[in-house]
Amino acid sequence: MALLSFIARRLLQLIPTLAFILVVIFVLVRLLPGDPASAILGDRARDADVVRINAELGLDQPLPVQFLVFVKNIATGDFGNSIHLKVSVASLIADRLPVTLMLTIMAALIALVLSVPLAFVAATRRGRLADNAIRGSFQVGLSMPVFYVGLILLTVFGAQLHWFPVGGFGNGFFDQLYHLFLPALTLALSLAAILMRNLRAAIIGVVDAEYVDFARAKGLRSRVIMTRHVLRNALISTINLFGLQVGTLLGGAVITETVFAIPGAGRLMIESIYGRDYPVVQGLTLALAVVVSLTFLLTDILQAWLDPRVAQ
Amino acid sequence: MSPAAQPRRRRIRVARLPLTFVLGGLILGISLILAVFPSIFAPYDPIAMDYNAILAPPSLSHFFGTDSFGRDVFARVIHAYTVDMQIAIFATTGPLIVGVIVGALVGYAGGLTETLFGRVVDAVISFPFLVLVIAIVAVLGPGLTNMYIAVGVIDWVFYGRLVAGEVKVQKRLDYADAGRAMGYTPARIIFRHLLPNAITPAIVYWMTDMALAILLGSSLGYLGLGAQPPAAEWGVQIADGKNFMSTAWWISVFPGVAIVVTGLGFSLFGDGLAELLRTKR
Amino acid sequence: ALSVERGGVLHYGRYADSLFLDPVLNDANVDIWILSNLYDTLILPTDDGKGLEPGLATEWTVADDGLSVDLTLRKGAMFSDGSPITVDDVIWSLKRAANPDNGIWNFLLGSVEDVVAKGDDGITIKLKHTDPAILPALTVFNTAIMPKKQFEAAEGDTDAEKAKAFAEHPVGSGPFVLKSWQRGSTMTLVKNEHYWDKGEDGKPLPYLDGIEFDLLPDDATRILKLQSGEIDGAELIPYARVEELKNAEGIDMELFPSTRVANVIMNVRPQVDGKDNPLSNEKVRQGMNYAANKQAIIQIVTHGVGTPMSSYMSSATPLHTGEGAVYPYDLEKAKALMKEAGYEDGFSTSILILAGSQDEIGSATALQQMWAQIGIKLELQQVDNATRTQKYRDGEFTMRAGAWTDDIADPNEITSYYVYSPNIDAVHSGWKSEKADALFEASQKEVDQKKRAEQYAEIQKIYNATGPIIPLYETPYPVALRDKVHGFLQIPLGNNVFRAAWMDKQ
Amino acid sequence: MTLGEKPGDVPLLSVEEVVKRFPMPQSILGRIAGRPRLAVNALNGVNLSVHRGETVGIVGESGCGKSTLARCLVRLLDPDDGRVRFEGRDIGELAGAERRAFNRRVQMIFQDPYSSLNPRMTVRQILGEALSVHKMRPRRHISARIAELLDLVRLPQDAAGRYPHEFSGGQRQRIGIARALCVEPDVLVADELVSALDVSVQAQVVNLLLQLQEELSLTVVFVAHDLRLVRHISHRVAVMYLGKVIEIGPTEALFSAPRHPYTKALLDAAPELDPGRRSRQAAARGELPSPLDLPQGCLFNSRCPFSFERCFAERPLLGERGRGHRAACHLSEFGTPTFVASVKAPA
Amino acid sequence: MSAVTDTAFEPALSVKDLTTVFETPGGPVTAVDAVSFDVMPGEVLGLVGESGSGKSVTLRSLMRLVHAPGKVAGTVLWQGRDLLSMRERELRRVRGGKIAIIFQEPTTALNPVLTVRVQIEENLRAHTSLDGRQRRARAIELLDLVGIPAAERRLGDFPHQFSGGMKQRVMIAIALASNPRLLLADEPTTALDVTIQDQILKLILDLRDEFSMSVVFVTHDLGVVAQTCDRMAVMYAGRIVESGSVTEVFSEPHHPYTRGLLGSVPRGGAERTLLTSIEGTPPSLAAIPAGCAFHPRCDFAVERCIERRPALEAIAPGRMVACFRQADVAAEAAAT
Ligand SMILES: Nc1ncnc2c1ncn2[C@@H]1O[C@H](COP(=O)(O)OP(=O)(O)OP(=O)(O)O)[C@@H](O)[C@H]1O
Ligand SMILES: Nc1ncnc2c1ncn2[C@@H]1O[C@H](COP(=O)(O)OP(=O)(O)OP(=O)(O)O)[C@@H](O)[C@H]1O
Ligand SMILES: [Mg+2]
Ligand SMILES: [Mg+2]
Repeated sequence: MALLSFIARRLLQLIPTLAFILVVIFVLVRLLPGDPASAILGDRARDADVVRINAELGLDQPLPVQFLVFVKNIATGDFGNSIHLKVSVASLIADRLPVTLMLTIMAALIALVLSVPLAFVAATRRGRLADNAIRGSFQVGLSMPVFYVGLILLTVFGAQLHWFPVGGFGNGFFDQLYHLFLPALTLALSLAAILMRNLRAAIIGVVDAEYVDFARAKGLRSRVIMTRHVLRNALISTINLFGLQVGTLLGGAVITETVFAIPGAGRLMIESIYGRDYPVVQGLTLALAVVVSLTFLLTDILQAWLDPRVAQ
Repeated sequence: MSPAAQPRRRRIRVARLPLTFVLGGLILGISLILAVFPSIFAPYDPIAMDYNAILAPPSLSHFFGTDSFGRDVFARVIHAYTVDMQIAIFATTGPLIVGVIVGALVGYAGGLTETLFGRVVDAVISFPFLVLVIAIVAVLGPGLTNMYIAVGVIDWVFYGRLVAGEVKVQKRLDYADAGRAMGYTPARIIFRHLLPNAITPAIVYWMTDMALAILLGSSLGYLGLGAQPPAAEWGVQIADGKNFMSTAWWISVFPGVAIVVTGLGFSLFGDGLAELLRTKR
Repeated sequence: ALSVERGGVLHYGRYADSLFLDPVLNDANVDIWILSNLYDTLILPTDDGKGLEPGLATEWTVADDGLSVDLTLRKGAMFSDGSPITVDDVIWSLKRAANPDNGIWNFLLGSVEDVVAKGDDGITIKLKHTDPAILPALTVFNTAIMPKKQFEAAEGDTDAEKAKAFAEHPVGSGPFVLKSWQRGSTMTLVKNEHYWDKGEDGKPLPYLDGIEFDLLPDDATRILKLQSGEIDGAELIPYARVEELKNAEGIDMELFPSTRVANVIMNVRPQVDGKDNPLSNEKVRQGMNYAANKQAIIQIVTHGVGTPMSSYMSSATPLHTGEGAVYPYDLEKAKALMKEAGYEDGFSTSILILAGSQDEIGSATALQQMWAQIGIKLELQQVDNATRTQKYRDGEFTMRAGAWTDDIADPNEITSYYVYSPNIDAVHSGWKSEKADALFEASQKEVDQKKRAEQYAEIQKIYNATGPIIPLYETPYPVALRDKVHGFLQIPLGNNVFRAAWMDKQ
Repeated sequence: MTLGEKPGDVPLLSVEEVVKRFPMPQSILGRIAGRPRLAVNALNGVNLSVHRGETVGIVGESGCGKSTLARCLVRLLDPDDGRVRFEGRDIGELAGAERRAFNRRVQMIFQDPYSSLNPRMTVRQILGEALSVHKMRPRRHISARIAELLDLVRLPQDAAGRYPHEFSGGQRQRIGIARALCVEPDVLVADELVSALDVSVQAQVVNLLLQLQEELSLTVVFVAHDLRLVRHISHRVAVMYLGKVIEIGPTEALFSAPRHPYTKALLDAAPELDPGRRSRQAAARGELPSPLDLPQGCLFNSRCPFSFERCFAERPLLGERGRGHRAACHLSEFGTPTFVASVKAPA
Repeated sequence: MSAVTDTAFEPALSVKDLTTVFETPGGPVTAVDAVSFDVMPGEVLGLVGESGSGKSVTLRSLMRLVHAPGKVAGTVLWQGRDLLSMRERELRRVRGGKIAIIFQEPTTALNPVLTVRVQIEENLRAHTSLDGRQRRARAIELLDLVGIPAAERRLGDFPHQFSGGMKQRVMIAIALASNPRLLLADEPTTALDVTIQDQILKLILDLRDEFSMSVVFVTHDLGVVAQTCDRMAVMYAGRIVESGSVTEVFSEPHHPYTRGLLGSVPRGGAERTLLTSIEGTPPSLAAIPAGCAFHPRCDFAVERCIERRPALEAIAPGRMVACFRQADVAAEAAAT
């Protein structure tokens, strides 16, 4: 019950957030120098062509009018058509967003799989060789530019060892998972490092907690103590951080998708910004914001579930 | 009355400093020296091209080899310290200051202000970070200054959030009430009493943030939105070397090492600082 | 010699996806360079890009007065859906292409007054005036023949809407047919069973069962994928990697001749941003040209792949004249010219380059060094394409990097943009030569090839001496193929021709 | 030396029907649904007066509103209803210089020696700040005054340059006292001043407080839950339960003959120092009811072994039960109730 | 001890020379220094002393619950076996099964994210062979036993849904789950109100009687000791300085520290007079004064006290003191 009203409250909070984003992105895209017509026509554009195309797109209207039209369309679920690709933004999002979601979900999972056990090892061997080795290598992962890591992974595991395809996006779910592994790993490294750091600190904080001593005093096995008592409590703050990092992760997909030639929303976003494809930028931003917000909500629920005090 | 039995800790002795702090400080100190006086350490002009020594492998005359323009990679890595340390500092200091001030005020005021701030934070972090930075840089035009602005527009909320939360905690402690009971003004209580106790997480995050800024700088460099050529910047250098990974690895590997080492420096220093600044009660 | 083998799907790595597969309404190289695989034109360009070959028309004659062209259509030619290509389709297609409201390519057919049927297997194109480029224009993608009925049956009310729907499932008469297209990822073409041409073995072309275009935007990834054998060809290999791939086992590094030129365009208006503009001084421009060591730039930027330009147009463009670099490197001369112009101490200026473009960054960086010798401080400004376009359209730039590729086997296209000021102010530079303008106008109607060549020689002389550009280099199209691939061609106009491509069977 | 509540004698500090509620955070949904907003009823009509020079002790269980009352006294909290008067003036109406003067004259000392001092300021900074903000001394005399203050609270002189974490708990409480004293106040409100300290150190601080009160003729409001301690230092004692004073009176009278069953239960529950006097019967049953939802009638009725019908219907008033001794209990309204007999004699 | 085994005289727990040292950056800290004591079956032993005197560390050391930089030495005999050298697996059986511990702060000692039921049942799972239904029944029984109303309904609640006193009861219920023979109670009532403290103390005593457990009761409140314990040991700076039956120690303290402690507590009758406090502050364990650790605060201190550390010696059966001047102290105490 408490959880339900908590979720309802968070959903209500989403509305002003999305409204704010809507306004910001609308203004932002219109502040971009240049217009769709010059972006499309480039060098060869003649003035008449530019004027004609901008009028076709309704960009000769005053800004407030454009905004109203935009809001009205959004309200009716119409995101408009892509200026460059000449297809509806909704279908583009439906095409591209799932790919990015798949990539980021996979990256998130990889990051968790990497960081949770290793944070555990590091925290329990605090100050010893294993700890330093783990922290050191994660630090390297955190410090390397994504495109560089991506290329190295592609060269080694793709071109040389042939374990994974060199970029691209396969056909069929499992083939796609297979294609996405390296990019997801690339994307996961920095998140894994951040999570590892946080979780390690959290575990160190929790291991000394009195309730852990109390659990020990009950004569429980250390595996039970570590999972039920230590990990669960340590994960609470880490999950919060994880939620906060989703936006960064989606952002990171921009470069990963370029390097690995994945037809995702990140690359589409960049191409659309460069192409001044206003409807796509607007629609996609909104979609991404919804995704991020829902992830926040999800991590909040997870946190509330892990920590019954939160929902109160 | 006998004086406190605890040993006094007036002067900070180096031996007492956390090892991470010393190591991190050492790395950052050297980085800063390189950043301020690159020419002393760099044997060549970082932008001078030698058409006769294009893509030369590392040797005694070019420690780290040369790039596709015949520029000395060592000199460029050294000179990049200037740019990258500048990125680290300039991209994050503004957000730090703004975020800390706003966060402190919001945390102290609470109530509606806090709710509003919460919505702004939600909205800002709901944008995919890099995408928003790219969009803003595209609006303002590429270059470091605009990158700082773009980062700043977003980044301050992270500091604000941290500080607001911490101030809220501190505000409930008795010493804050002691100040209010004394009749001190809110400004004095916020900035003189609460903030010094609330700022540590922000400072520690700042260290991480500086490392992340360098990384972001390199990502933007890859997209051509960061440091402008011919300036040497590690990310740009790595991007330059991308086409030569198999034929001239040295172009990208050495700046890569520099990024990792500097990142390590920030991270260690941050950990050490956290330990050092931990409030003793 | 090798005998061709049939079958197989060729995987080809592209740097960017196509946008819109309509021959008339498209606007980017990513479309036009592959359109000829889907849509056939009446006349085909020869492999060197300069001559003409029969396409859907088997014969053509230009009337003696030069005011009309008769073409005979190929018998039995069919669209990919098996329907016959009729005179109606041809007339409708050409008129659509010539309609000034359609797209940005209609100027190539600016001289067309009308297209009418001539019997049931021929057409006559009536011209407003003589047009020496009318035949080459019929090789260009926008004059491709489309099935009128199918187009009009497509969903939508306006031509633009119909085009949108049609382009999703295009029907043409090129050697291949679009089978599926996952935007941003892959585009799959299959063999057109109804293609008219025959191969070496006497059976219908194409040899391949199909082509798969894989979108690989990152250069390094594209090459890695080729090296790992996952694709059979990769376009736009960075010049830096050409040498490496030439030596790589199993890979054919092809450098197809092209009409591509790279240059720097200067704003020559007397004032820019309210300040006096040194670039308006011819001598300054010449000095800067002499101070630019093109050979070095070719080394640095193209890694020796490029060649110096001997005119503003590519040496592969018909009617090109000139030999050796336009301005051979001569620092002394440059200094003297600068002194003469009153800029002995140089000045500060800037150049717009495309963000992330290694070539432009390379050229600009090198120029920055070179011009420092004559006291010019050059600031590099990276911007994205739309911003750059906006800036130079508004005249808010001093210099910018530029590049050009012909779409038609005639010098008129590049000249109309670069030289002929009434069009777009000579690539927005503000440069103007009345004499060159007059020569161009005359050449557009001059049917005497020799006279026309003279006119062009004169235009090039004027432009090269006083024009607003620093010609940098010409480069071929670097395409890397697995060595089992044969018969693939990229013609100087950029078209990727897969018609006669074939692959060894393992 | 009990100071009675003589009529006509204007108290230095007086609390009149003070009510304080802390609203619970409410969800947007709840607000839309128009659900009533829950609130912690921390103070429910408290009356109390403090006379010049006396020490009034306030006792009660955790959560009964002692600290909230203390905070209302120094205007760290503003009451929702009722008034706090200082020298007859409603302190809620003070502003500007008057308010600053009030802040100076009524000082508070806090419970937690660990959180009540700013960990990033030295003792000199802590004291110096108060001195200079209130312009107690010209700048050049501040050091000398700090030295005096350290002497006053029996701290070594070199303490000035040190940070709070370098002191023991007892020393920290002295710093807190010095901070309160440096502005030369009339009233000290001490909230659980020694609760966090060890017994041996507790005694030192209590002694110091007693001495200072004599020397500086301070008025003290001493809030604590330790009955022995409150009894030791107060002239008068007020017992609070669920945000109300349920009994108040001169220390002797209240401890020897409590007129409220709750006071009695408190006294019984406090462990005796005499190992010989053990009982195996718990003194009070149950726990404090939730302050979110106050009981009808007498607030103590749910735990009172003597409660009868009236206790559930009518909330007893704080009525006179002897000289300056008042209690809010229906039972003790007429004569001495039976439970008083079982009160332990003082040890 | 003679070979005759009389269980009544056999201590349930026998601690010998328990020493716990923490290696800190500032040097070794001896938190517990050669502490020895016995706990008889069914007896409540009080362990008193000021904050930081090593009471908690002593208890934790018994159960091997001391954290990383801490090293424990000595012997802790439980039914003839040394807990300190026992294998981890065997120790697990003793912990929570035979010996249970409860802490001062129920808020920090109960895991905030697990329901009370889980926290009780995990003990049962570890030490009994009850099945799921039986465990649940036992959990309800335990909550009933410690006086939590509507036990069945509250089983699924989380710790934060209980008040402080209730949490303490829950902790006691957990400790009692497997019928331990010895209960180690580390200030279980310090955080509670007097009325609740009263209830809890009585609960522990009742349970002691019912299950004839032994109890080690750590506290710094002498009143609590007087009300609940049979014997007591006074700790100062990590050592036991005096022990004996509660009545004897209260009526006739032999150590100046014990005496000071008793004097610091206000007793009725002498209101608003100065208390007889012990001056100074307890020493930091990293810098324990040489000789008798108490000498800087001691009114009786003489030369000897500064030079040597007095040993804990028996002065009467069951009565031990570590003071050179214990006789003078006792005499003066009797005089006042
Ligand atoms: N700022 C606040 N917000 C909400 N509730 C509060 C606040 N301050 C106090 N309360 C509540 O008011 C009631 C009275 O609290 P108060 O601190 O005055 O009690 P107390 O008698 O001082 O208790 P303790 O002995 O534990 O200090 C408690 O239920 C408490 O939870
Ligand atoms: N992990 C540790 N590292 C260093 N010293 C420690 C550690 N744990 C405890 N100590 C020291 O051991 C001493 C004894 O602590 P302990 O908790 O046993 O005191 P206590 O008698 O229980 O006090 P309290 O009444 O405050 O609970 C303390 O002075 C403390 O500083
Ligand atoms: Mg309180
Ligand atoms: Mg303890």
